[in-house]
This record gives sequence, structure tokens and C-alpha cells, in this order.
Amino acid sequence: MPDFGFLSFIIWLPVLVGLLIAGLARSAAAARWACLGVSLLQWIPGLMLWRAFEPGGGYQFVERQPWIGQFNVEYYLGVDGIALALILLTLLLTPAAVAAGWRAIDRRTGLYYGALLIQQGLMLGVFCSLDSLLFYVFWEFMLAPMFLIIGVWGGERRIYATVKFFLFTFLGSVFMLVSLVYLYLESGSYAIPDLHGQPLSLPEQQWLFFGFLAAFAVKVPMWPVHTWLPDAHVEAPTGGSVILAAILLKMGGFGLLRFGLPVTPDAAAQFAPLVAGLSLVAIVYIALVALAQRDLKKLIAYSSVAHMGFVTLGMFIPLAGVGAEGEALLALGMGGGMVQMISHGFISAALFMCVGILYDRAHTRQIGDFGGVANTMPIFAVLLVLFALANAGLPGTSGFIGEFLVILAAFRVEPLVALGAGTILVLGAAYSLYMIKRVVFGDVANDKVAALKDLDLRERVALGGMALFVVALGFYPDPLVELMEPSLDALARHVVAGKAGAL
Amino acid sequence: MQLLVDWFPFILFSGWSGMLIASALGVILARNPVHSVLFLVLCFVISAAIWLLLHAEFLAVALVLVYVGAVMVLLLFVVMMLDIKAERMREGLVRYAPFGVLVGLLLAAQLASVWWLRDSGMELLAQPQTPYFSEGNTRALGELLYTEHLYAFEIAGYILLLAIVGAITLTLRRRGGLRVQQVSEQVAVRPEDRVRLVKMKAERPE
Amino acid sequence: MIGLPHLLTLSAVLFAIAVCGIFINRRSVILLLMCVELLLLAVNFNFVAFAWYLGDLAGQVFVFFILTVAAAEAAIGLAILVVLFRNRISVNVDEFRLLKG
Amino acid sequence: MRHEAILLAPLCAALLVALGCRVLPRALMHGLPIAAVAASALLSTWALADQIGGAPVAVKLFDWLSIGGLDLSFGLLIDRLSALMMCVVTWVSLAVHVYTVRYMRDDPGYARFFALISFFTAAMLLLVMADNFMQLFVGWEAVGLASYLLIGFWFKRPSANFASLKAFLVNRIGDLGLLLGIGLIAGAAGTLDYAEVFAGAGPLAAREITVWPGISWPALDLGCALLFVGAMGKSAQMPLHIWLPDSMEGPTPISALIHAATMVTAGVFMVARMSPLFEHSQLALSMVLAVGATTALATGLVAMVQQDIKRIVAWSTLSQLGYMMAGLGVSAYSVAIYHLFTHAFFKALLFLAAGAVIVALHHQQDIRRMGGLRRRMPITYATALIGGLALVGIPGTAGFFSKDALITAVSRADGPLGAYAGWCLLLGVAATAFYTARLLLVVFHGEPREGILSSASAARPRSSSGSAGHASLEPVGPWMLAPLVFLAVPSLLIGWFTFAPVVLGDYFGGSIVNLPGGGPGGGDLSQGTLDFFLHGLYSPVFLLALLGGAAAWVFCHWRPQWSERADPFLRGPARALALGYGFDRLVERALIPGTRGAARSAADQADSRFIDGLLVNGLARAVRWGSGMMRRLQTGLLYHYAFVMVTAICLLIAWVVLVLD
Amino acid sequence: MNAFASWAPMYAELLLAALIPVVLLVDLAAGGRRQTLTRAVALAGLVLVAWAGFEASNGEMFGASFVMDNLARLLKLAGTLLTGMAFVYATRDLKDAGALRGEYYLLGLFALLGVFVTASAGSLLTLYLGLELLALALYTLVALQRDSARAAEAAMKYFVLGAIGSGAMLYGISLLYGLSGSLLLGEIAAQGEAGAGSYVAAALVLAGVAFKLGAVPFHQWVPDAYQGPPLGVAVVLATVPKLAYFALIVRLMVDGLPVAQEQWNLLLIVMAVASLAIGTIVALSQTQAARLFAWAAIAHVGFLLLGVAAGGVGGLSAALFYTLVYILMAAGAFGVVIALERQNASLDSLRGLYRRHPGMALTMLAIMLSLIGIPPLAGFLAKWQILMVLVERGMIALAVVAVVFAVVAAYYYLRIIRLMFMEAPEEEGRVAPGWGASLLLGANGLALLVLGIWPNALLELCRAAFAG
Repeated sequence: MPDFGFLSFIIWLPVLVGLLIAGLARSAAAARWACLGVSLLQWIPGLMLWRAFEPGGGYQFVERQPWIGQFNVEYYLGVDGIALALILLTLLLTPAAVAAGWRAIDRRTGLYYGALLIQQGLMLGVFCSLDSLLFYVFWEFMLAPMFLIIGVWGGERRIYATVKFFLFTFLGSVFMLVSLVYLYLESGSYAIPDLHGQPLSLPEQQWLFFGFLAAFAVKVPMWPVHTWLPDAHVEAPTGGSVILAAILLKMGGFGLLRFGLPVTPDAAAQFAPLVAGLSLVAIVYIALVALAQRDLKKLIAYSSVAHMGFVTLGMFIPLAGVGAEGEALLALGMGGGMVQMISHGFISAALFMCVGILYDRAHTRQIGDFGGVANTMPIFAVLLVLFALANAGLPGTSGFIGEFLVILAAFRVEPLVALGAGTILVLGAAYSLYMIKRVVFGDVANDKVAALKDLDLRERVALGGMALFVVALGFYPDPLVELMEPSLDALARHVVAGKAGAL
Repeated sequence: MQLLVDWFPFILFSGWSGMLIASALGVILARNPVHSVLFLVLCFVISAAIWLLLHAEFLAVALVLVYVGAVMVLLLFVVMMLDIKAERMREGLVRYAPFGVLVGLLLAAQLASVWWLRDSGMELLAQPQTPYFSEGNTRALGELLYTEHLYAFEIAGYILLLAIVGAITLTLRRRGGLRVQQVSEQVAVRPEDRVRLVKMKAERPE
Repeated sequence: MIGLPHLLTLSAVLFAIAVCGIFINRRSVILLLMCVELLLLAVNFNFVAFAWYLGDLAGQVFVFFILTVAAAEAAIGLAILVVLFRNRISVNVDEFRLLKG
Repeated sequence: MRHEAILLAPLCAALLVALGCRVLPRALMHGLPIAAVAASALLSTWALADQIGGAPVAVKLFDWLSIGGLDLSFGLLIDRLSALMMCVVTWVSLAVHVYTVRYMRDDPGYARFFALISFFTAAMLLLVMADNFMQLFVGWEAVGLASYLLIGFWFKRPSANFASLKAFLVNRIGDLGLLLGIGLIAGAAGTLDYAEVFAGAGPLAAREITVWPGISWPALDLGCALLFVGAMGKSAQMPLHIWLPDSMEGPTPISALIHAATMVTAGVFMVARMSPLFEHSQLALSMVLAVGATTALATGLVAMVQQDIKRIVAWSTLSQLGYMMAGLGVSAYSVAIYHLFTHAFFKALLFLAAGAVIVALHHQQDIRRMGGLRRRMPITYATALIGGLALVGIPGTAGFFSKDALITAVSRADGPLGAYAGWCLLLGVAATAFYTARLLLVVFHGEPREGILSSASAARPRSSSGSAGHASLEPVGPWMLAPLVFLAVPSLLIGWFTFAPVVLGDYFGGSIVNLPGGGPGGGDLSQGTLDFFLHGLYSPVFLLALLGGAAAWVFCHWRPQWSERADPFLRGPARALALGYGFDRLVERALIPGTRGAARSAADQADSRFIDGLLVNGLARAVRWGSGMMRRLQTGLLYHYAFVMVTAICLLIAWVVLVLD
Repeated sequence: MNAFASWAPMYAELLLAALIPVVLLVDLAAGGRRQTLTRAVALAGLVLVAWAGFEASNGEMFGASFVMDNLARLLKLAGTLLTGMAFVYATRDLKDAGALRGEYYLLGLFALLGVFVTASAGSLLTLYLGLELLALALYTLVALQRDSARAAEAAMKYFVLGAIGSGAMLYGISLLYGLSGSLLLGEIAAQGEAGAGSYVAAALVLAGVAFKLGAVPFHQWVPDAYQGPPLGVAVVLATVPKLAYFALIVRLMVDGLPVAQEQWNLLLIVMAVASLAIGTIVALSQTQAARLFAWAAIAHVGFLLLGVAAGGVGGLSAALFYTLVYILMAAGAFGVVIALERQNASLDSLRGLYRRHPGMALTMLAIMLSLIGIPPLAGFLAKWQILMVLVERGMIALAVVAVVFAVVAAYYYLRIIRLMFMEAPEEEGRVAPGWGASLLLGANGLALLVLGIWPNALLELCRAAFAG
């Protein structure tokens, strides 16, 4: 691949076009189409990146320029398999998010689509950054468009929700900033590879780890700092929910893989039981909470928390019991977590779109207001059932793989943890299918349901595409895993080796 | 006798100090603002006297001329002009006086104790160096002012200019601060000039 | 003999009186202006004392400028007072609490 | 390629029908799946033929993923065990497909139904042909999915929705066990490939798993127990059996295919498939035996008092699954699989016959409203009779060979558990005979109960189209009768050809492992088929069967009033049986409300009120309160400000003088 | 020419000093159109002053009582720029308030001269005079709206408290003089003798500095002084003087005090944290724009004092960067509120601004995000540098406290964003701030972004101000 800065291109194209749309778009249609066009156009460089990427080749497509010379901050981009997987996820799902708001967003359209595109660029920036300050820049600035998306186009309590979202995540990430600053002063560099290599004593690692954990745990979100998520989701417009659930949450997991584990491996191992324990609570307890929800979006939001619990569980439970085969085990767990993230990206995005479709038509999200949707919206019903089942971790859908791998990894360390995590098999099915039972099945419940219209072409394409990915990934995840595996292996080796001994 | 000669400045100083403090207290405690002003004048005069003991003759004279002669008169003028009466001040004063006295004593004690109790970084009771200028205080000051401190002198000029501009700006009223009836305007008034109907949403206080 | 500590103590006492005058006074604003003058007088005492003690005229020069500034300050202060009086027909400190919170 | 085709043909048919459900002509809607399944069945038979005298075939399909030292892939393993299962699955499926053409004729979800049963067939084949644990699990869940969707096929019915959800969730509990078992094996063996795991079973048996610091268990004891939990869920062993009776809410062909012949036997198949592992764990085998034997008797007794024709057969299925499990529990894998094999035919037959009756009676399912159908539906009656005889195990029928062999094998087991199991199975035979005879007598013999039907028909909307009584029986037609006949033949005769090689001989070869020191197995039950048949005529089993049948005849046909006279004595037990021992009540009154309550309190109290309300918003409120308080300090009074400043100056000086110095 | 060249370090002051009487005369002479003309002359003059600031060479004059160095140059240029911005922003508001007189510009220039003198002060005397020049100009400015009781009250409070503050500082200065025997800062620093007297001096000086900056517990004048006068005055108050006060800290406390920095550091830290906490928390419940900005300013002062407390070239340059960026943000924020044409604007007047003027709302968005400290806006870099020096000095706990309050502070900035974008406007109709103000506002917002993305030049300038 030539030296053309593909990463810069995919980051800045949407940001610039987004600014243009936000500032200049006079008609709603123009904003919409421009946004969709750019988000689809982004697939081309994405595809090229994927084709040109060599798994096992370390960081690739590296762009490196000095940025703030005085503090050795660089404009340093590059991707490994982990980042690339998430980049592809982002690229794939943005058009879906655009499509989700096609009709529902009827005021300040330009600003909305502009914000959406900017958001995409910033998210890609997070995944591409190899300089930790650059990472932080993208990471934080992401809050702004999302704040607007939820706050301007959200539901009734949108202000409460969006402020909560902003403050919660902001509070988490400032601790990360302190950690980064400390690391810079230790190593003299903000470059992530340098931070990985920086030897640190155990007490240092402990503090730094908590700094990182604060940022990423909120984003993931882990129990008990998850309460912003249901509110944000319930109030966000569909497109915002899609972005939020599908990509934004993944940054937490990505951050842990980029910083939490490799920079402070020994502390991560030391606190692994804690994090794994919190993840387990998230899985079991939040699944129960989801079971009791009456609002569709809240249900899916809580289910997101439970599923993201698998991500953190997969990353940390192997560390709690690293033995002779620790590297392999850690790679397994992290791989499970990564696949879970990708899969959850598609599934939750699709589920939120489904809810959005119902909401656009019936203007309610209460489960009790529906019933027998299958009678009036058969195609929709089929897709919703598919996604619900995928959400319940049915094999053959992508939802299964991550949970499967994580449970395998967990069992090797502690069978009882695997048992606890495995309850998602039952509880996940319970809340997903109980929802299906009440919403989709049964006789037509009321006039609202009777008046529902089935999916139009745009919705069919969007949801169908995602269904395709969910199933395809479920049956053939090998390309995805192959993409990430060398990076995960290297990461696992690095983490298991630890760094406190180097001092 | 020599003792008396040696101690005479000190005795003077002690007496004037006592009077100074007393009249300073008078400034803040007097019932009538006019009395306060007069106490303040007394303060300045006593201070000028003390400064004479310290070989600051020009400043002593300037203090009396500038302060007593100009500033204080101005003050007195304003007090008279605004016709401020001395009334109902006591209740507040009495209620809060203990705090005030406490804090005041504390502050004075702190500022002063430094020089008596601790190693302040100076040999305090050493002999002062008198006289420290040869050809008269005024001349010495003048030489300093127009050479070394010329820059400061110019700035001071600007400060005075500012004071003039400021005082005039704030107080000079060319236009009608006077409450004059404009009959024509009153006749020509329309309802919408006076009453504006504003739509307001009921809002919950945050 | 007059020692530096005596002078410094005197100025400290004056300073304290001036400062206290500002906050125990609940009557008229004009007293505040007087207290400010008193405050500057206390400082002047310090400078004069130090100049005398150090044998350095710079202290007296400083006092000269302080006097100048104090005069300017008095002018501005009185102007503000006049503005205030014109608006409120009062100089009671108690009544000036439009701005708070 | 032909091996892959077995799997792919029904899958493709399912996809095509699903995608084309709005455009395909009706003939293709059923034609495609039937052709695909037929092809699959023929190819399976070919594969079986290959296997007899041939070596196992392994086909690698594709790599699924490989990470952390774990290589997972899809592949097919066709050995004698799976070939036999493939034949069972495809042939029964074919029969059911054909039957469905008439059965679902008027249903709006015609295409959906065909798509789903074809999909089910493919999923079942995936499970059966798996060459590794992961794929087994995928198939396992896929058949569960098909079952879920088919039980809830009539999604407008609340009862069907409830039943499907229940089925899926109960199955998921079992699946959890299976998944954990797989996890254990992956951890202990480092691979999920059957061949590699089984080859390493010996060393695996010596390993211990630390469950909690300080507590260790032998790896295979725990692993096999967990796997068996999976089997309990899918094969509906007590106490995870509760979903199966309710699953009768689905259309009858489904009950025949999924909930009688194939899917529910997946657990039995799985245990047999894992025989190399189970053989190493006496504990797990004992568990299998105890659960199986208990289920066999207890659910058989329940079947005696049911009134719904499909539920009788469903409870009967539970009982028979218990028999199979019991057989597995004594290491008689081949016998158990053999019973699975024969049971598939005769139980599918019984279900399809029941379905024919139901259709004929305009979807009437209560046997108290049937009667005297013998003459009106002779073919159905004849085939049902064959199925019934086979189920009871009348010597000479297919059921006889498998069941008698099973009981014989179990009765040889040692120890109190063995004795308990033996008695359970024996008494179960009497119960089987009773309910089978009762079913046949009440439905086909006696007089038609017209009045009852007509009054009931008004109550049941689906049957309201037919006019009163049997006078207007809905004709069932050849599409339904052909499968009945097709299944009746093997139900009656197949034992004669297959008993010797499968049970007595070494048909399964290496696909099933019996350790020398293990249970009795099935190899030396008899000298030969005829010998076994003759012995059967004298065996207590046959005697008990006759007794049970006679009792049914007396109470249900000859002197029904006697049962009323016995009522005071039997009411209590009968009620317990009718309730299925109260498992459902426990679930409905304790488990579901309990979970719901826990969920509510977790959501409302712990999450909303405590974490979000008290901690998150409480903090925000506290800050805001503090803001209001501090704001008051800004009084607006000049002297307050000055006082604060001067005090602060005092403090500053005090600080520097006292602290710093 | 030669004679002229010898004045090179003072070019800016000379030009400004010349400008003031010119503006005064123009204002007197110009009659009816005078505000516009006065403003034009003042702005043109400021351009010249800025140019002179560039041209002026480093050096000392008048026996080191005047010092021109990199720091002074940077502060003067910033002051000139900010004064010009304030003039442009303020005009409309003052006109509405009936306080637009030529004297406004004149007093602004006086204040700027005060800033210049303070920034270049090399002796206690010039420092004091500069501060007083500035303070007297500000007192007058606050009272400029003569018919407003609020303005007069604010002016009186500011004046009296300011007198206490500068009195305390002056008292400290007198002690400094007495202890060292010199008025020149360089000589005082060289004494370097610590004793109880110098501690008291340091405490008093610190009190004065804290008062000027508005640090807790000397902060109470700030909200009242911001809220009382018209916004056009508040914008000056909030921006330009901060530069002088920063110079004051550096010249007097860092360079001048004979007491080692460690000894008053703790006090500074206590004040900084208290400012952060109280400023942030009280700002949460404010409803008036100016008052909110005032409390927020107190919090920001806490942040920059932390940088000073960390000390060293790093700490001071971080604090300088913070100051410069902060006043830019404050100017922009006031500029937007002024453009809304509401006297004593309550925050509600920002409602629905996006609908009334999208460009201005976006500008305000950038400013608010910058104030919160969201990268890549300049406000983030400012906070980040402070954090770096804190962590570098091992004050990690302080860094954590600072960022936590930054998060709390986000709440009230978010409220402004919320009002602009998520609420319906109180009144319809487009906001028309005039082309000059619009252009400048846009540039102001953009500057924050540009400085955030390409901060190297400013960073180098800030560093050069101390490293040289």
C-alpha cells in the first residue's frame, strides 16, 4: 500500500464533511444524502485497509508527525488487528445509524447528520491513535457530538440523560488523563508503544491501573458505574443509540486492551479478581434487572451492560489464574471479549433500530403497548426474533462466539465463575424471548399494533444487512478472528510477561 | 537633663502616638460623620508631626497641605453636601463589635509581635542612620524624583489624569439627570411603549 | 529612644483600626473612604520608618507616590459615592445588597 | 460431497422456502423440502450401508475459529452410531414432511412450517454428524431453536407462546450444563475434537479439577455430570421434563418429529456418543441410571391419567426416554440406542395417528370426547394399534426387542441402585401397557360420544367449522395415511432384522466404548433373535404388560363405573399424577414469581433507587445542596466581605508565623 | 534617530501614553459621532501599540524599574489584543445600557496602560503604580453606567474591598522594602534572607495578589463586580486585568520574594483548591450569565494558581498559557452574551440561540467546550499542562482534585450548551450582533480551536517568557 495516509483520510473526511454539513446544509435531504454518501464512501478505504492489512505485522499504516514538540506529543496513527476490527465495525455500522434517523430526525437535520459524521471520524480516531494524548483528544471530543445528539434530538428526559452521560464519562476519563500524564513523565513519551515498554513498579501500576479503569469502566460500562447507560439509551434518538451501543461502548474494551492491560499488566493481574467479580455481577444481576424492564430500550440497554460484562470478564478472568498456559488462555479470553464486542455492536445496533422502527410508528416503547406485532409486521418480526435470539447467544449467530470463548476461558480458571457467567444462557434467553413473547407474538393487542406498517426498503436493507452479518459472523468468524489473533497473541505475551520484574 | 534631651523625641513620639491611636479610633467610632472627618484630619496632623521626628519634612508638609488641605476638605464637602446624618449606627456596631475588636486586636498583635518576639531578619534596635541626606530633605527628594523615579513620576501623572477623567465622567451630568417633565413626550406616549406583553413559560426553578 | 519596633507597632495598630473600621461600620459609605485613607496612612508610616531606619530616601519617594495615588483614589472614591447617592439617595452600607448570591 | 449433501439439502430447502415464502408456488413449498429430505434420507441410508463393514468417515467442512491454542472447526463424523441416527432422523422426518402436506393444508403459515421442519432436520443432522463438542453444541441449540419456533408456531395462542418460552428456557438450563461440560473438556483436554478427547480419556480420568480453592473433583466425574445435565434438558429427564408436555401446543407433526422421535433423543445420543468418557465415571453413570429409571416410572404413571390424546403420548415419550437413559446408565449404550431407534418409529407413528384423529375430529384432543373410531378410521386404527403394541412391547414388535433387552440389561445391574432401577422399569411396563391400552380403547373402541363432541366443538373455535359429531369426520386422505403405513411397517417388523446385529452383535464397533470393568452392556443378552423372542413370551415383562392392559380394559372399557367406585381411594394419587407431581405448580407459583420478584427488586430497588438514586443522583443532589448553602455566604453586604478578607489575612499571617517559622 | 532608539524597550508604553490624550481630545472634539470615531481612533491606536510591542526590544530602563522581557511583551500584546476585542464586543451593550461614552475607551486604554506598567515593572514602586492605575481605571469603568444602582453598588464594593486588598499588599511591600532596603525587585530577591518579617510580608503580598485575582477567600468582590456593571464593562474586567495580575504574581512573588517559594506554596495550594471548590460549586446554582462567569473565573484562578504553585519554568509557563487561553475564552463568552442584547443577561437569554444564530451558537459551543477542557480546544491544553506540572512535582492528589472539579464545572457549561441547542428560544428573531462583532466572535472561537490544534507557537512563547 502506498504511503497515502489512509487512516488520516478515514478520520478527517467525515469530520470535515460533518462540519460542512452542520454549517452549510440548507435542506434536510441534502444533509441526509451527504451523510449517507460519505459513510458509505468510507467503506472503500475501509475495505482497502482490510485487504492490505497483514495480521501479525504489528502496527500498520503508521503515520507519525510531531505535534506538540515541547511535550513530545505526536500525531501518531497506526492500527493492529484489534483496532482494525473495531474500525471496520465502525465503518459498517455508521450507515445504519444514518438510516435509523432518516425520517425520525426532522429538525436541525444538518446539525444532526454533521454531528453523526464527526462522531464517526472521532471514533475512528480513537481506534487509530498510537499516541496516548491524541487518543485522549479523540476520546474526549467524542463527548461533544454525542452530547448534542442525545440532548437535541432525544426523548423527554433527554437533558438529564445527556448531562449524566457527559459527566459520568468525563469524570471517568479525567483520571485516565492523570495516568497518561504520569506515564509521560516517567517515560518521556506519549507514544503508546513506548508506554507499553515502560517499566513500572507495582504500586505505580496499581494507581495507573485505577486511572485507566475509571475511564474505561464507565465507558464499557461496568457495574456499578453503568447507570448512565440506560438513561442515555432511553432518551437518545435511534441513530444515537445505535452509535452509542454499537461503537461507543466498545471504546471501553478497546481502551482496556490498549492501556489497562499492557501498560499495567501486573496491576491488572492483581486486580483481575476484582474486575472479574464486577463483570460477573454485571452479567447476573444486570440480566435480572433487564428481565424486569418495561421499556424496550431500557431492556436492551441493560442487556448491553450484561453483555459487555462478558468483554471485561474475558479480558480479566484469565489474568486471575494465569498458569503455565497463561498466554494462550489470555488470548482466548481477550479474543472472546473482542468477538463479543464486534458481535454486540451488530446485535445491539440492530435491536435499537428495531425499537426505533416500532417507536417511529407507534410512538411508544413500552412493552405493554405492543403484542402480536408479528401479525402486522411479519418481516420485522422475523428480524427482531433473529436479533433477540442472537442477543440470547444462540449458536450460529455472532452472539454465541464471544460468550462461548469467555466461558471456556473462565472455566479453566474457576468453574464457578463460568457457572455464574453461564447463567446468561438462561437469563439472556429469558429477557430476550420474554420480550419477544410480549411484543411479537400473540394476537393483535390493540389498534396501534393493528395500524403498524411493515418495514420499508430502507429499513429492510439496513436490518437485513445487519442480520446477514450477525449470521455470517456466527457461522464463519474465522476471518475476523484471524485478523485479530496475532495482535491478541502478542498482547497476551506482553501482559503475561509483566513488567514489574524489569525494575 | 541629657536624659531628658535623649528621651525627648521618644516622649513626644509616645504622646503623639497615643493621640494618633485615639483619634484613629475616633474616626471609626464617632457618631457623626463630620466628627469622623475631623478626627481623620487630626490623625493626619499628628502623623505629620511624627514624621518630622523621622526626618521626613517634605512629606510631613505635603501631608498637611495635600491631605488636610485638599482631600479632607473635599471629604468634608461631600459629607456636608450629601447631608449625611449620624443616626442609628450603634445597634449594628454593638452587636458585631466583639468580633471586630477581636479581629482587630489579633491583626495588630500579629503585625506588631513580629518585630518584638521573633527573629524578623533585621537588627531592629540598632541606631537609625540620621540624617541620611545632606542638602535638605526636599531637595534630595526632588533629585531622586526627577532622575531615578522619573518613570514612576510620569505614571503618577497619568494616574492623576485618570482621576480627573474618572471623577468627571462619573459626576458631570450634562444631560438631564434632573427630573424634568417632558410634557410633549407624555402626551405622545403610546400604550405599547409602556406595557410590553411577554409570553413566559412556567418554569420550575432549578 | 524611638526604635523601629515602636514605629512599626504604631503602624500595625493604625492598620488594624482602619481595617476594623471598614467591617464594623454599618453606617455610611463615606466612613469607608476615610478608613481607606487611614489604611494608607498606616502604610506610609511603615515606609517613612524604614526610610529613616535604612537611611534610604526611596522609602520617602514611595510615600510621595502613595500620597498621590491616595488623592486620586479619594477622588474616584468620592465620585463613586456621589453616583451611588444619586441612585439610591442613601449611603447606608446595609442597603447595598442588590448584588449577592 | 454426498456426506455434506445430507446436511445441506434440507438446509438449502429451508432457506429457499423461507426466502421465497411469498413467491413460491404451493407445490414447491412442500415439494422442495420433501425432495431434499428424501435425498438426505437416501444418502443417509447409503452412508449407513457404507458403514456396515466400512470405516468411519471424517469430513472437514471449514475452520470456525482458532484462538488461544484452541482450534475449532466444523466437520462431519460419520460412523456407525451417527449413520444410524442419520437414518432415523431423515426417514422419520421424511414421513413427517409428507404427513404435513395434509395436516397443515389450511394453515396460513404453510411455507413457514416447511421451512422450519427442514431447518430442524438440518440442525438435527448437524448435531448428529458433529465431530466435535462445539458443533454438537451448535446443533444442540439449533434444534432447540427449531423446537422453540415450532412449539410457538401458532403464535397467536398465548398458551403456545408460553409453552415455547418454557421449552426454550428449560432447555437452556440443560444447555448451561452442557456448555460447562464442554468448557471443562476444553480446559482439561485442550481440544474439543471428539477423536482427540476420546483418545485422551484415560489420562483425563486421572485429572482433578479445582472447583474452589481447596475443593477438587475428578475431572470426568464433574464433566460427565455436567454433560448429562445437558442431556437431561434436551431429553426431558426429571426434573427438567416439564417443558415436554407443554410442547404439545405445537402442531402434531412437530410433536412426532421433534418431541418424540428425534430431538428429545439427542440427549440419549449424546451420552452414547460420549461413552468413552462416561465409561470412566461411575458416578455419572449412576446419576444417569437413577434419573432415567425414576423418569421412566414416574412419567409413565402420569400418562395413565391424562385426558389429552397428545399429552398421553408425550408423557409416554418421557417415560420411554427414561428407559433409554436407564439403559445408558448401565453402560448398555447399544441397547439404549436401539430403543431410541425403534421408539422413533413407533412413537412417531403414534403421534401421527393421534394427529390423524385430531384432524378427523376437527382438532379435538380430549379423549373423553372421542370413541368408536375403529370403524370410521380403520387404517389409522390399525397403525395406531401397531404403534401401541410396539410401545407396550408385545413380543415380536420392534418395541419388544429394544425394551425387553433394555430391561434385561438394567436388571443385571448391581447394588441397590441397580435393583431400584430394575423395579422402576418393570413397573413402568405395566404403566405403559395401561395407558396405551386406555388410549386405544377409549379412542377407537366403545361408542362415539357425539353429544360431547358437538357441545365441545362450539367451545373450540378451531373445530367450529365441522358440524356436530363424528358424522362429519374430516377426511384425512392419503397424504396422512401413507406416512402412517410407512412407519407402521418398521414399528412392527424391524426388530427381527436389526436386533441381532445391533444389540447382540458388535454393530457399533468403535463408535461406542464399553470398558471391561464397566456396566453390563448389551452384548450377551441372548443367543439370538428367535431365542430372545421366545424368552420374551415367558418373561415377567410380558406378564406385567398383559396385566396393565387388562386393567385398562376393565376400568376404561368393560366396567368404567368401577373406576368411579374406586375413586375415593384413588383420587389423591390420581390428582397428584394429573398435576405431574406438582413440578409445574412449583415453577408457576414459586420459581417464576420468585425470579420476577428478584428482577423487580434488582431493577427498582438496587439499581434505580440505590445505585442510581442514592449514589449517583444523591451525589449530584448533595453538590447542589452545598452550592445553595455556599451561595448564601455571599450575602451581598460589604462589611461581611471585608470581614472575611480581614479574617483571612489574619489567618494567613498566623499560618506563616506559627506554622512556617 | 539614535535618541529614539534608546527608548526601544518602551515603544509600546510611549505609544499608548501618546494615544490616551489623543483619544481624549478626539472624544472631546468629535461631537455627535464621537463614539464611533473614538472607537475607531482607539482601535487604530491599539494596532499601532501592538506593532510597537513587537518592535520594542528587550532591556531595562530607569535603573531597572522598567523591564522589557519576553514575558512583558507577551502580556502586552495579549492585553492589547484583548482590549481591542473588548472594545468591539462591548459597544453594542454599552449603547443599550446608556453607558456608551468616549470615556469608556479612554478608561479602557488607561487600564491597558496599567497592565503595561505592571507587566514591565522592575521595582515595587512601578508595580504599585501600575496596579493602581489599572485599579482606578477599573473602578471607574464599573461605575460608568451612572444611572444604574447595581453598577454603583458594584463599584463601591469593588473600590472599598480593592482598597483593603491593595492596602494589605502595600503593607507587605513596605515590609519587603524595609527588610531588603531596596525597591528593585531584582535586589530584593538577591537578599534571600528569610525571617518572621519576610513571612508576614509574603503573607500580606499573597493576600493582595489573591484579592486581585479573586482567589478564595478574597473572592467575594468578583461576582458582584462582574454582575453590577454592563456586560461591556464586565468583559474588560474579566480579561485584561488578569494579565497584569499574572505579571504581578511572577514579578512580585516568584521573582521578588526573598522567601523561598516552598514556604508560601502551601498557602497558595490551599487557596487554589479552595477557589476551585468554592468557585465551581457556587457557580452551579447561578442564573445570571455574568455572575456565572464570575464564579467560574474564581475556579479558573484556582487552576492557574496550581500551576504557579507547581512553580519552575514548567509551572509558570503552564500558568501563563492557562491565563492567556482563559481570557480568550472569557472574552468570547462575554462577547456572545453581549450579542444577545439583553441587559444583565440571565442565562435564559441564551435559550435557543442555535435557532436564532447558528454560527454564534457554534462559536459559544467551542468556547464552552474549551472552558470545560475538552480536547482539542485550547482550554484542554491549558488544563493538561497544569496537570503535567502538578504530577511532575509529585502533587498527584492535587491533580486529581483539580480534574474532579473540572468535571463538576462541566455541569454549568453544559447547561449553557443545553440552553443554546436544546431549548426553545424565549423570543424569536435572529440575533444580529453586527458584522464586526460577528467576525471577531467567529475568529475568537476559531482561535481556541486553532490554538488547540497548533499550539506550538504559543507554547514556545510561554516557555520563552520564563526560560530566557
